[in-house]
Parts: sequence; C-alpha cells; structure tokens
Amino acid sequence: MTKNILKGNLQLDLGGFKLNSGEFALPLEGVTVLFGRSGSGKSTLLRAIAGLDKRTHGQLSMDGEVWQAGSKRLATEQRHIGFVFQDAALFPHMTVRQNLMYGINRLPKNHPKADFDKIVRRVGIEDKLDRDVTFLSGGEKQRVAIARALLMSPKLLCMDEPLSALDWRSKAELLGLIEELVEEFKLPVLYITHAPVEVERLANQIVFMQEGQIETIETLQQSLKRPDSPLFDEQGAVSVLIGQPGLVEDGLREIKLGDDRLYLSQTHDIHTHTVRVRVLARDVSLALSDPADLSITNHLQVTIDELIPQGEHRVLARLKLQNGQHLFAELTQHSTQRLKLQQGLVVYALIKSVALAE
Amino acid sequence: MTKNILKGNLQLDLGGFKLNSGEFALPLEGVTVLFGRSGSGKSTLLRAIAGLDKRTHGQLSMDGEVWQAGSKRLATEQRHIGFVFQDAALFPHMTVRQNLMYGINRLPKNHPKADFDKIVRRVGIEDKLDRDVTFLSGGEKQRVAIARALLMSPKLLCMDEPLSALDWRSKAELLGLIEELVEEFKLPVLYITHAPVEVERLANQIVFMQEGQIETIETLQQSLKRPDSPLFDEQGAVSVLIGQPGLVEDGLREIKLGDDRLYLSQTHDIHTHTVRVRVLARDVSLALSDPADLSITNHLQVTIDELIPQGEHRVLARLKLQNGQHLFAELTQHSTQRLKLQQGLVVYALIKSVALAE
Amino acid sequence: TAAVAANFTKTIEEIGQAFTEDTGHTIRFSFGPSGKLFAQIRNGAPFDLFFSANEAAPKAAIEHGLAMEDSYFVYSQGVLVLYSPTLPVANNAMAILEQGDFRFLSMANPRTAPYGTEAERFLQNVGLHQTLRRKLVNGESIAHAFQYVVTQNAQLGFVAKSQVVDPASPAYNNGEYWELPAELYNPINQGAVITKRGEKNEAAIAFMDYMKSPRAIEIIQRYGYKLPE
Amino acid sequence: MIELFGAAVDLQPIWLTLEIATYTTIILLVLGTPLAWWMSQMKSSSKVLLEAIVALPLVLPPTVLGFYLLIAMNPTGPITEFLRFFGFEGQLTFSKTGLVIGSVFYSLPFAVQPLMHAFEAIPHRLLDAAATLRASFLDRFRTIILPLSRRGFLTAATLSFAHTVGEFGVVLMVGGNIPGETRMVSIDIFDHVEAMEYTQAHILSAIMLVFSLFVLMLVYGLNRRFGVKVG
Amino acid sequence: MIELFGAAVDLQPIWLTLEIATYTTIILLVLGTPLAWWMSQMKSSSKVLLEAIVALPLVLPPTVLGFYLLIAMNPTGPITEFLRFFGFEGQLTFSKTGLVIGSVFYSLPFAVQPLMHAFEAIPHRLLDAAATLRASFLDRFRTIILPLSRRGFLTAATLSFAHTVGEFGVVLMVGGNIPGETRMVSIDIFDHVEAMEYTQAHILSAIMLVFSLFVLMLVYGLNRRFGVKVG
Ligand SMILES: Nc1ncnc2c1ncn2[C@@H]1O[C@H](COP(=O)(O)OP(=O)(O)OP(=O)(O)O)[C@@H](O)[C@H]1O
Ligand SMILES: Nc1ncnc2c1ncn2[C@@H]1O[C@H](COP(=O)(O)OP(=O)(O)OP(=O)(O)O)[C@@H](O)[C@H]1O
Ligand SMILES: [Mg+2]
Ligand SMILES: [Mg+2]
Repeated sequence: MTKNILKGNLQLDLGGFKLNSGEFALPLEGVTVLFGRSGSGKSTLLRAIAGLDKRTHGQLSMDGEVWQAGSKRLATEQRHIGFVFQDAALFPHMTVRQNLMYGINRLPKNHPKADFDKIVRRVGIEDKLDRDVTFLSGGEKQRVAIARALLMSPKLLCMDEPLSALDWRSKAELLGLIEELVEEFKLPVLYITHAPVEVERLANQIVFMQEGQIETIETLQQSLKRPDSPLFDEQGAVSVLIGQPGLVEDGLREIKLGDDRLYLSQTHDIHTHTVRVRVLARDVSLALSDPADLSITNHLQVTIDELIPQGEHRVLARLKLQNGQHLFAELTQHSTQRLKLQQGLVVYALIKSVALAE
Repeated sequence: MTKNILKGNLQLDLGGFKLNSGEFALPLEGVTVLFGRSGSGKSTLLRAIAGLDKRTHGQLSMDGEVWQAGSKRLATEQRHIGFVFQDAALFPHMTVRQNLMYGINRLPKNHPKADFDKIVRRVGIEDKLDRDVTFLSGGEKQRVAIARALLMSPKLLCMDEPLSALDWRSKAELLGLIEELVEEFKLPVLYITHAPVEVERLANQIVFMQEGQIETIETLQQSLKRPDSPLFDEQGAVSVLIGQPGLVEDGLREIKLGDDRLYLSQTHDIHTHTVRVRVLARDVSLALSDPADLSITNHLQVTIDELIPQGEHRVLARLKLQNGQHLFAELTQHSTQRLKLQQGLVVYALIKSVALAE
Repeated sequence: TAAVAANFTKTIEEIGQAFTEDTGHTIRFSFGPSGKLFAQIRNGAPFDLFFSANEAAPKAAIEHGLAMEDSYFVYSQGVLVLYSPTLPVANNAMAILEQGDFRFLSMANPRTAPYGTEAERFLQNVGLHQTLRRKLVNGESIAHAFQYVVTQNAQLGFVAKSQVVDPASPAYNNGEYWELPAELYNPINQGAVITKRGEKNEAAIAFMDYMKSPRAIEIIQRYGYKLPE
Repeated sequence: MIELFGAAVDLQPIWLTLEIATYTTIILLVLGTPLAWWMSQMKSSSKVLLEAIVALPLVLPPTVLGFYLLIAMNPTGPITEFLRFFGFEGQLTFSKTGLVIGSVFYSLPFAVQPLMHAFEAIPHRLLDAAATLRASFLDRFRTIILPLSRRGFLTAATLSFAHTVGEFGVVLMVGGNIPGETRMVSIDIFDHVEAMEYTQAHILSAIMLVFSLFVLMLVYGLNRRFGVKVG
Repeated sequence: MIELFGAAVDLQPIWLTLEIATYTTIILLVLGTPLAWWMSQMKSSSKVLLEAIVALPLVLPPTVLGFYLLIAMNPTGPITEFLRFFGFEGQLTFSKTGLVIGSVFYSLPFAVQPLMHAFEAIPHRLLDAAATLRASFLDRFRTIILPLSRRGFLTAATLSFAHTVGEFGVVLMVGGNIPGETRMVSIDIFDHVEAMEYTQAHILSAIMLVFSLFVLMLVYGLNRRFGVKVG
C-alpha cells in the first residue's frame, strides 16, 4: 500500500552544499519533524519535497502520485501542499483577506474547499481580516500564514521553523494552536524546528539529518529513550509522558498514566484526546520512601532502570513507570551515593505540579 | 560629590516618540541595567547619553564633566565611552585587528592605554586577529565588539542588548565573560536587556523605563522582592541569593550564605568574589520537617514571610533565610492547604543542586 | 518634401508661402546640416528636393544615382561678411584683423561647411591665416559660428550676410559688419537637385521652377544671398 | 501655432514628442521587463557582458548611434528586413515607427537598469509562497512581481520618458525633421536657435523644463509616498 | 595621424576625449560626493525637489543645454564672473575648462544618483560605532563611508565617464571644435559623417565601442567581484 506514504530519494546540488537524502519512506500520519544542526539541509530537503527547487533530481511520490522522476518535476503549484515559512512570507501589498483568498482563488474547481470561517476563527484572526499585513505582529503574521496554508486543504502541510522568529509568549500560544489544528484537521505535517520543546510537543516521528543526508528516522519515544538524545539541550534530559486528560479539581488537572495519576497545575481547556506532559529531568527528585509533609504533589512509584553517569558529577536515572513509560531524573553523584541508589530499586519520583508543562 | 555620578535630564523628540527621562542621578558602580518593554525608549535614552543623537536636549554630566547643556552637545567622540551594539557593528571592510586598532589609533596621547594582549586574550579572540570579520560567528563578532570597546579604556561602557542576537550557548558563555570583565576592569556599565536572566546575573541597579520616561531606579534586591516584579517572565518568580564561593567537593560547589550552605552541581572555576545563585520559584519545594531519604541535596531552614496567591490556583511563598535574604517558592494551592502553610511558620526549603544556576 | 540646409530656413519658408499663394501647391521642408541630409537621402529619406548649402552634397547625390543629373542648379550664393557686435569692423576690418587685438574669431568648420572653407581661403589670400590660426574657433555650421559671436564668446566672426540683414536677427542693427570683397574667395554655390523620388512629383518640379521666378529671386536677395551671374 | 509672449510658437512638436516618448516608454517597459527579469535571475558571468552591452548606448554619441541606426533601418537594412518578415510594410526611417525604434535603443539602459534592480530586490520566498498557493509563473509575475517592483517601474518609466524627450541626435538622424511627422521638440528648439529665433527657443525650453520638473517631482514624490516596503 | 584600414585617422581627439572625461569624472566625484551625502541624509520633501532638479539635465536636449551654457559662460556671463572672483582669468568657452564645466553639468545626475543610493545603504550604526571609537565626522567619512560605498563610486565613475565620452551636443556648442584643444572624438566622428568620410567614421566608432565595452565589462566585473557586502 502506498496510501499516505511519502517516499523517494532526492538529490540537489547547491554548489557549496549537496543534498543526498538516501531512500526514505515516511508514513504520513501526524507530525514528522525534520531535526538536525543548522546547515544540515533540512530546509533544502523540505523545499525539494515541495518542488521549490528546479535543480532537484531523483524520485519522489506521494500517495502513489509521482512528484519527481529524474529531473522531471511536477510543478509546486500542482502538488497538493501547504507551506508555512519561517517569516510567514505574507504578500506585503495585500490585506490579510487578500492573502488568504490568494490560494483559494487558484484551487481547481473539483478540489475540496475548506471552511473559511471556521479556519479563520480557529486560528484567531477573524477580527484582522481587513488589516494590512505589514502592521501585524510576528505572531499574528504567522497565524495568517498558517490559515493561508490550511485553506488550501492540502494533502501535506510543510512548516519550516514556523515559530522560531517569535517571542516566547507567541511561541507558546502558537505551539498549542498547531497541536490542536493537527489533531483537528488530521493533516500530515512535515515540520522543521531546532527547538526540542516543539519536537516533544508535536512529533510522532523524527527524521534526523546530517550533512545533507537522512541519518535515521525514529519515533519520538525511541529517540527520547537515549540518554544522549540530540533532542536534549541546555535544560538537560527530558521525558515525555503520554496520558489521557482527566478532570480539573482544586486547580489541578488530573492526567491518567495507566493506574498512576499525575497532577498538573494547569487548568485551561484541553482540546486533544491525549496529552503530552513534558518533564525536565532536573525537575524530578527521588525518595526512598513515599514522603509526607512535602509540598511536592506528584509521587510516582518507579523502578530504576539504569543509572547513567553524566559529566560534571551528575547522574541521569532512567526510571520505569508502572505502565511501562519511562522518565528521566537528573541527580548529583553525591545524592546517588548517599541514597545508595542502584538498578532495580523501587523508589518514588517526586515532581512538582507547577514544574510540569503540558 | 559628583564623582562617578551620571546625572541629567534628557529630552529627545523622534517624531512618533518622545523621550523625556526626568531627572536622574545614577551612581555609576557595577552594572546599571535599563529595563522596560520594547519601545519604551531604552535604546533612545542610551543613545542620547552616548551623544549619538544630535536632536537631544537637556542636561547631562558625568563625573562633573558636562556632556549636554541645552542643545549644546559634547560630540560622542569626545566622551570617554565605549559602546557595544546589539549586532556588534563591526566594520565589514576590516579585519578583526583593524577593527580593534580603529579606536586605539584615535585615542589622545595622554589617555591611559589598555593592555591590548591582555584584553584580547581575556575575551578569547587571540587566534582570530587576522580574520575577516564577515566570517565570524555571532558570538565571535560580539567578543570582538566587546574587546573593541574595552580597548578604549572608557569611563563608561554602554551595551545595548549585546547578547540578544546570539544562540543560547554563546549567550551563556558571553554572559559569564561580561560578568567577569565588569568585576575585573571595575568598569561602570549601562546595560540594556530584555532577558531577566541577564539582569539577575549582572545588575547592581535597575532603571525601569516606560513610554520614554524613567519610572523608578531600584537595586536588584529591591526589585526582586516584589512578587509582581517586571523581571519575572514565563519561568515565573525568581530569587537571587548572593553568597561567597566555597570549595568544590564531591562534584558539588559550596556557596556560603551566612551560616547556611548551598550546594551547586557546578564545578567550573569562579573568578569573582561573590556569586549570585539564581533560583526559580518553581524549583523550590517546602517540607514541614527536614526529610531524609530524599535525593534533594539542599535543605534550608526558612520562615514563611508571606503567602501570595497567584492566578491559576497557585501560591507564591516568600521565605526568609536565616541570613535575612529572601527566597520565593511556587506551590499549588492544594499543597498549601494540605500542609497548612501559614505566615511565620518555620519550614524547610528544598532545592535540587542540579536545578541551580550560578 | 524638400530637404533644406539649415541656413536657408527662413528664406525658403517665405518662398514656400509665396509658392503656395501663386500655385496652390504646398510643400514641406525638413532642415538639417547638408551632410546629414545627404546621408538621409542615401538611406531612403522621403525627400523630393534637396537644397544643399554646398555643391558637393548634391553632386554626390547625382553620382550615387540618387538624384536627377539635369536638375542640378545653383539656386543661390552665400555672401561672407565679417561681423562684430563690439568692434568697428564696417570701416577698418582689415586693420582690426591685422592687429589681431581680439581673443577669438569664429567661422564655420572649413572641413564640413563651404562658408568655412571660403573664410579660410579669404584669410589665406590676405596672408593672415597663419597669424590668426590660434584665434580661430569653428562652429559646426554657419549658424553655429554666428551664435558664438552673438553670445559674445567670440568678438568677431565670419558669418553669412543673410544672418545680419534679417530684421528678426539679434545682429540686425546691432554692431557692424563688413562684406568681404568677392574676389578674395570663391563663390559659395548652394546647389539644388531633384531626387530620384521627386522625379514624378509635380509640386516638387513646380517648386524647383518657382525658385527661378522673379518673386523667389527677390526673396533670396532680400535675405542677403547673391545669385550666380 | 499659438502666440506666447509675443512670439508665434508651434505646439505640434510638443505633442509629437509626448506621443513618441509615450510609445517609447511603453515599448521599453514591455520589452525591458522580460529582459530585466532574465538578467536579474542570471548568476553567471555572462550577466556582466549583458550589463555592459545594455549600457553601451550611453557611450556612443547619439548622432553616431543615429547614423548607424539610419544604416540599419534603411529600406534594405537588417531591421526592416526583420520586421518585413512579420508583415511590416513601408519604411522605418523618417517615420514615427523609426523614431520610436531609435529611441528605444537609445533609452534601453534607462529602462533595464532600474527594473533589474527592482527585480533583484524581491524576496524569493514570496514567489515560493505564491507557488505553494498554486500560482503559475505568469500568475506570480502578474500578482507578486509586478506590484512589488512598482517603484522600479516608476523609475524606469520616468527615466525612459525624460530621456526620450531630451533626445536629439538619434531623432534628428533617423527622423529627418519632417514637420508634423518627425519634428520633435528638441529639434524644433534647435532649429529655432539655428534660425536665430531665440524667443521661441527660450519659450519652448522653458515649457519643457517646467513640465519635466513637474513630472519628475510628481514621480519622485509618489515613489517615496507609495514605495512598497518589502521584507 | 595614423593609417588604419587604408584611411588616415587622427587619434588626437581620442586622447583629448579621455582627458576631458577623466577630469569631468574626478570633478563630478569631488562635487557629487558632498551633494549626494547631503541628499541621502535629507528626510524632508525638499529631497524630492532636489532629486528632480538633479535629474533635469536628462530632459533637456544637449544642444539646447549647450546653447544656454554658451550664454552662461560667455566672458561676461555669471559663471565666468563667479570664477573670476576666485582669481580665474581667461575665457571659459572654447577651452578645456569650459568643456569640463559643460560636461559636469550634463553628467551630474549620473554621478549623484548612484552615490546617493550607495550612501543611503550604509547602516547608520557603523557610523555610530565609529563615533564611539573617537572618529570625527570627516574621519568617519574617510574610513567608513568611502570604503563601504565603493560600488556606488565605481558606478558613478563609469557612468560619468561613459556619458562624457558619448557626449556631443554640449561639447559641440561650448567647445568651438578647435583641433587639439576642444575637438573631441564625438565631434570628430560627426564631422567625418558630415564630410562624407564614412570609413574614418566607422573606424573611430568601432574603436570607441570596443574600448567602452571593455571598460564597462571590467567595471561591472569588478563590481560583482569586490562588492562589499554590509549588514
Ligand atoms: N540557494 C543556495 N545556494 C547555495 N547554497 C545554499 C543555498 N541554500 C542553502 N545553501 C546551503 O546549504 C546548506 C544547507 O542549508 P539549509 O538551509 O538546508 O540548512 P538547514 O538545515 O535548514 O539549516 P537551518 O537550521 O540553519 O535552517 C547550508 O550550508 C547553506 O549555506
Ligand atoms: N530614528 C527614529 N525615528 C523615529 N522614531 C524612532 C527612531 N528610533 C526609534 N524610534 C521609536 O522610538 C520608540 C522607542 O524606541 P527604542 O529603540 O528606544 O525602544 P527600546 O526600548 O530600545 O525598544 P527595544 O527593546 O525594542 O529595543 C519606538 O517606538 C521606535 O519606533
Ligand atoms: Mg532551514
Ligand atoms: Mg532597543
């Protein structure tokens, strides 16, 4: 079956840089993140997939439809894609509405039409339709760009660092929005980002790139298991726990993790069926016995799976929850020795509710 | 005494924006941070102080030397200042060395000369002197810009968001560098930043600006005491504990806070006499009794000074350490009630060593 | 259409009007330097008649088979005068030239304009060419030479008599002029031909005849030209 | 023929000049646009050669350029032959068509250079974005490139227009100074000067100067007011 | 006087042309630089007026411009009086000095426009940085502005030079066509055409064309190779 599979092998010589993807076959469900250092060719690959570079060679097919064969290329405007650029790339000489209608006016007659009002409302730009795009804030611009792409009812949505030019507040808002839109519109998405937070929130699978080549393709869980995951940055190791949202009581949101319960100090509405809870390893402490008298709300019984020594006298503990998910805790060597922690020991992982981010 | 005092009252009409500082007198010791929203006029004020805008009016004197009197202005090149711009502003048609020598060659004969080799080494660009500046990385460029300014042996160093264009790794490195240079060269610095982290690491005093006016001038400690301090961002409230560095043992760095001890999981050399330890309120937990069996290393006996309800069912607890310094802890309302916390109660503040940043 | 050397502009326009009054035909004129008009005729310009300011161009046109050989005739002769707005040239022209107490003497370019060639010949004949050589400035045409004098960039100059006797001219009654003795230079024959194209153009042929009519001759003389004996 | 300040001034050459300049400008924009776009997208060193060739009309004295155009456009010359191939009949030189062709050659650099710079300044991602929104190349050209290079078009149009108005050598050579057909105002002024009719020359010059100053100010003003900022 | 292809060609006008064009270019750069800088720093609407005035020489037919220069530069005219004030003696018209002054007027827009655009493109913070490094205004101009607007200077110089070489009307009017003194190559070619000496005209034209193409390519090539990227 080639349904919803993007497969191919693309080459592109830019003079100073050569893209040579190697064979790949991406089952397109949910969000596929392209991840890699700056200059590793993520944007080049995404542009090649979108047909934006004439010099592309190789094979590419989507859902069985051939997009590239040798140097023959289906023109970008013939592929059913949407594209969101880092800097929004809105047309400066048009209003917001004209930007949105630009693509719609060019859809073939028989192409399914998206619900304009719904998307505009969903993205939150219904009161800005007649504004000049030049005077929008960065976040507003990116919302318009996302709406413009969604309105094409694309079979594949490409996003090249859509949040990286925004300040942290807009970033947080738009990240939530994208997460919801992806689930709501059931759109396969190819997403480029440098930010582990975005990967952890959005990714189903991750394409790791290096020097113009696809290195590996992994699921999020696979790549978060490695203690040296490229996804870990200055905040150190991270675990993502996946659960079902429960009720809100007393200002705490319950998250079901099998039989365990996690409480988040976050009460806003959740529109998705599963929630990802991102836990920094440095926010997790361990206790030998279940402590009372402590302001820390979450006490999860876990088994120590492995103790991985890090640099600077630190230890990363990989813990197994009762439902099999894993969790990292970052500790000092000193504490590890003091508490005589070792593999197989059953301990309590303590996580402050206020430190948890959905 | 007007020694090392920058005082004045500056006006500047930019058409769409009016700067009207109001009377100010800044004792110039250590780092004075200009803080305020984007567009509040920080850069405009700093440029006016440096004499970079001809349209400036008002009074300004530095160390008793008149820099501005009415619309009469001492030219920028006559003021003994150094200036580091956000984007380095290196001269693209010169090598690194030529950039550095540019100012030195223009110093008056009797002006104290800075030690070229020392500064270049200190800033870490000794192996890049003959490189073309266009091919330096962002962090390297900013190092050159800092060296270029230091080499002027200025009486006042102005820095307008020197780190904001850098990635987090360069940011961290350069922040440490600036901190050390400021202490080492005993330079009064005027520093603009949006980033609370930088304020907390560097500031002695903070000038808060709003709509072209100076609102208040406070010390760092004063402004961190307010639970609604403008310095708190998406990471929530922050406390800065000031202590003396002790020894490193077992991978833990001891910090003396009066009789209390704090342990940081950081072992790199410290070149300064005091250390600032930045503690996020969300990283602090409270326990009614001093718990054993816990991986958390730091247990400080504190008194609850005040419990300040926040939004979203959270509570901010202001705690007093035994040496009088204060510390914030962010808790859920739920925990506050469960532990029956109240003002005056003596509790234990728990802080993970790995969560602490110098 | 008749292609006419620029210096003859006003004269021929007046003749043209008279021609229309007398015969009912109309004729249009295109003005330009003779050499350029010739180049244009060679490249297919729609000119039926060619009134040149020299003999060479119409003869060359005949040689290249561009014009009717038997139509050639000299329709007028230019008269050279020495003109100056400031110096008393009317009576002491030769003395002034011999003293050379002036900075620039303007004339037309001897290479391209017959007025220039003949002015040069005059100077050679009176033996002043060598002494005045450094004071000569060349206008591209006789009109140009005249502009130099009238704007007082040159103190005096060899110009056409037609330029100083025209009541509309800025030189009319402004300054003095001296007519050069005719024996000291060759006649400046201005030749005309009917082009190959104008061969069958009745109006053109009629105009060519009209140029020889008394009324036309009167106009030509009034504008300061001579006719060949 | 009207009376101005006591002198009879023929306004016909002014109208003709405006007509020729208008045609020339339109043709230059039409031909110059693809040429300038093509040059703006070139990366190779052949761009250098092309830039130099386009700038050549600047170096040649206009009369000399006119002389060669006269030869090239004569009834058996290459340009006429070329146009004849497309069904053109008649003669190029000494006609308005010829004047326009001559002016087009002469003012080419003034149209191509501003257009090329305008095209070079258009951010490529806007075109990419338009492609992902299903716009074909011509569609993108019409809806993105043209509106965003409005300033360039304005500059190209004014410079071409002004340069054609002020043009003399080519027009005199190629046009033949035929009243009502190819006598443009620059030649007319020249003729007046030659015929010692200085008053008419002054009046015509003043009209041209004031008119041009007005047009140029209008254009530069619009340019600043409506200059589309991109990026 | 040399023999080329069987025709006697006088190379003197070529040397003279290069000499005049060189002087003109130098003077234009010297005078155009402060003017262009001043215009580049203007914000107000008076910039529009100034831009239009600088562009005016484009609109006037060069011969007409030449005629007015002839009036303005005559021995009692305003320009001569002005220069006399500075100790100048002698006459402007019919001299190299006059030719250069005429060419300067004529090519002014070609020098000022590229310089103005180059100056407008220099990031202001580099000048601010230089001021904090104790460079006075003239010092900043010399060490920062000049090197960073090298491309603009190159363009201004080529355009001015090329335009002066190709210039005809002004030079013809003002110069007086004195062999060895004011006979420039454009007039020489014109004279050959007038005198029906077509071979010489072709040879001179070819020399000018090849030379100019070569110079233009050199300049555009250098421009691309060494173009300083700022920002
Ligand atoms: N049009 C181009 N011509 C030549 N080289 C190019 C071009 N576009 C990109 N490159 C080079 O190709 C390499 C890969 O670029 P690309 O933008 O794909 O990287 P990336 O992984 O997206 O990096 P980033 O994370 O910084 O966006 C870089 O070295 C870049 O300089
Ligand atoms: N040269 C100028 N002319 C007109 N307005 C200006 C000029 N420079 C700045 N402004 C305006 O003055 C206001 C204050 O600008 P300023 O750069 O001082 O703010 P800031 O506090 O430094 O902001 P940021 O944090 O974004 O750097 C802004 O609204 C800005 O648009
Ligand atoms: Mg990229
Ligand atoms: Mg600022």
